[in-house]
Amino acid sequence: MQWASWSAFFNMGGYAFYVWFSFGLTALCVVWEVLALRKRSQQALRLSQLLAQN
Amino acid sequence: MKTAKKNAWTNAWLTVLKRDLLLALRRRSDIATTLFFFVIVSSLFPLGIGPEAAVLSSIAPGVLWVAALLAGMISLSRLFSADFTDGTLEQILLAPQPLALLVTAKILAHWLVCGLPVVLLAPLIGLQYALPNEALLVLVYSLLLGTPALSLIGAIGAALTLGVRGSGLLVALLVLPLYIPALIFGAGAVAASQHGMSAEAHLSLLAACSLLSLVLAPLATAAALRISVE
Amino acid sequence: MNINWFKYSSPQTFYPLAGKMIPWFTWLAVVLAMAGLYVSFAIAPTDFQQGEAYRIIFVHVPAAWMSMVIYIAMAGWAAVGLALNARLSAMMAQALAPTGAIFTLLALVTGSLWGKPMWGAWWVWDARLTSELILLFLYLGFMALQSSIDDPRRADRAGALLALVGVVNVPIIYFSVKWWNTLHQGSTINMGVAPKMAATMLLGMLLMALAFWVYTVAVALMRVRCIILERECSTDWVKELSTGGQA
Amino acid sequence: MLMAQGLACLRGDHLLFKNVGFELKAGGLLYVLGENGSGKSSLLRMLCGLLMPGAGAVFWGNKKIKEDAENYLPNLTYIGHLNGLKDDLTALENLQISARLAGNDVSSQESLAALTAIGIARCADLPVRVLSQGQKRRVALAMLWLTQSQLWILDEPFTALDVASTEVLASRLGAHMANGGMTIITTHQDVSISARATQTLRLSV
Repeated sequence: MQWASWSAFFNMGGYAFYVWFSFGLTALCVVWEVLALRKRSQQALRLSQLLAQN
Repeated sequence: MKTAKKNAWTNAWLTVLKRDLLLALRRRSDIATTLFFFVIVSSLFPLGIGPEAAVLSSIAPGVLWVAALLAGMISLSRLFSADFTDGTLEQILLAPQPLALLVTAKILAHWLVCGLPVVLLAPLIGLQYALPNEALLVLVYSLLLGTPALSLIGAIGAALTLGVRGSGLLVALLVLPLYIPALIFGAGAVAASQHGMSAEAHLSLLAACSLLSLVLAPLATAAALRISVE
Repeated sequence: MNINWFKYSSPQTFYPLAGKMIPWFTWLAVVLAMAGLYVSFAIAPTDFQQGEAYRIIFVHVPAAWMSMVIYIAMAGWAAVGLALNARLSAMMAQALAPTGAIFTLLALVTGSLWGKPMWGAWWVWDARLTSELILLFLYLGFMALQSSIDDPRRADRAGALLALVGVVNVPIIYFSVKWWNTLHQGSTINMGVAPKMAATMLLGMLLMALAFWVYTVAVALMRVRCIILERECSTDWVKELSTGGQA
Repeated sequence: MLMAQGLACLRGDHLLFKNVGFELKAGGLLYVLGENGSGKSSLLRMLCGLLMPGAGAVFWGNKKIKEDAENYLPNLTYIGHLNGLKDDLTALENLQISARLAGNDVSSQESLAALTAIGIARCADLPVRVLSQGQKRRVALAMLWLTQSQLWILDEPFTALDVASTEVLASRLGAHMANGGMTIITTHQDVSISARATQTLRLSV
């Protein structure tokens, strides 16, 4: 294991902001993309549902 | 039979070229607009940056090339759109000659009308930027070798955005990234001669860009026109 | 006789198939990402030059790889779509573009986050970052062109052609940027990965790249399902699907 | 011989027509009928090869026009609903350019004769910009007196024409068919055109 303690892990040798921001942003993009797609497919289904009823 | 075909191709090619030049002649203001745009854009930079000759001559290659590139680009949207709206584009598409060939005539006309005047005017603007004589000469060479590539690549963008809403801005978005190699080699050539180095490598790369686009761009433009006219 | 009609109906058969594949790819991506993160943070040693900041490469490099791979894949689907007039291929190309753009953006942002502590500047005109920036423009152009054409068939074909033109240009652009970079900056800045890289570092990067890859497949399948639904919203099978799902 | 098989036209996501087929032999005239928006113009553009069929194919002789454009296009004259004229050029210049593009190297006398035939010779040296709608249409149609191609595809040729020009055009079409030519035409007017064989095609989904 590389890290003496959890706080050392979170500190990232003083580069915490850069490292965690990079990984955080990536995670955020991934989550956002998946959620946005889920919403988009629901909207598409709702639209065709409306079309089916008319 | 073979020569007859070749003659027919040359005739059609010349017809398109002459037609576009004649149209440009009837609407001289269009040529003037491109030139004025080039002059104005390149005159704005000294006003924004300051009149120090050293600074100006160091930014001159980039500024003049970017200005030439933008001037060529704003005239692109006219390349096919007028023909598209009045239906003459359909005639060109239905001509028995290969479309890619006729497209080169249109692009050549566009270059003669919008590219060549800029090339000829560039040394005058270069004087405003305190460029030495040698660099002025290289500037003309680089524009002469590079602007055909700009017209050729630009034609693809113009054909793709034909009849699309907001096509003027869209053309910029599509075409400008593809202009980057020409910009780098063109401005690099002038900068190299300013620093007393040979510009030959840059110029030959620029010529290679133009040749490559001469081979590929008309084919892509023809395909794009067929897609857009549907 | 009319083979074309089969192609038109193929989105209908592909839709449920993609639905079945998505969970597999999603879980595979999660597992690979877990493994990749574990290797990158727990096993890979501290870099003696860059300290812990180098760990950014575990997202930066895979994102940069993916941005290029996706562009090539996009152009490949586009070429197939143009050559065979297959709608589904064009939809795949369209589905890949936003994910590619996101990875390009991530590569840019993480690159500049890595650059700041290393060179003290948020942005350096290094060859790789500049090329990524241009690649982002290419993605944006593709997406803008597709979204501004109303007729989906024309949008597919115009976008495909643009992707092909782009893919021919990418190597030329990359070469010219490299050339420009060596002329103007000498060799002071080289963003390449350190030559003496520990095997575990490479392993972490590969695992993360694989995770991104599988994630891309999953997301592209999700997006292609959305595109199918949107384009076919007035067909009977989609109507049936949407009302059947409710009941 | 022109033959169409199983043509279908998709515009956006809705189907304009499907399973359209016909066979047109030398001397034949084909009327394409249908309401506005039924895809008449699209069908004509498809027959020219400007529009890709959603399904089916068009054959000239026994080859698909898409694969044999080199032999098909010289035999085709298409006048669409747009006139294909440049506003800044004169009527004569426009006509000559159109003819040359189509592969006919015509002299200015021949072009002038064509303009005379459809009664618009006095506008020959005026820029098309100043002509009326009907005059522009006639300049475009003057092409039919210059072309030697066998197949004519005309989209609403009689629109904006006066009675006299309509008759002139109808007789020109009749002469073309008597010579073994073929014509495909859409029209709203009731014009009688003589042909060896007349067919009608009604477009509906």
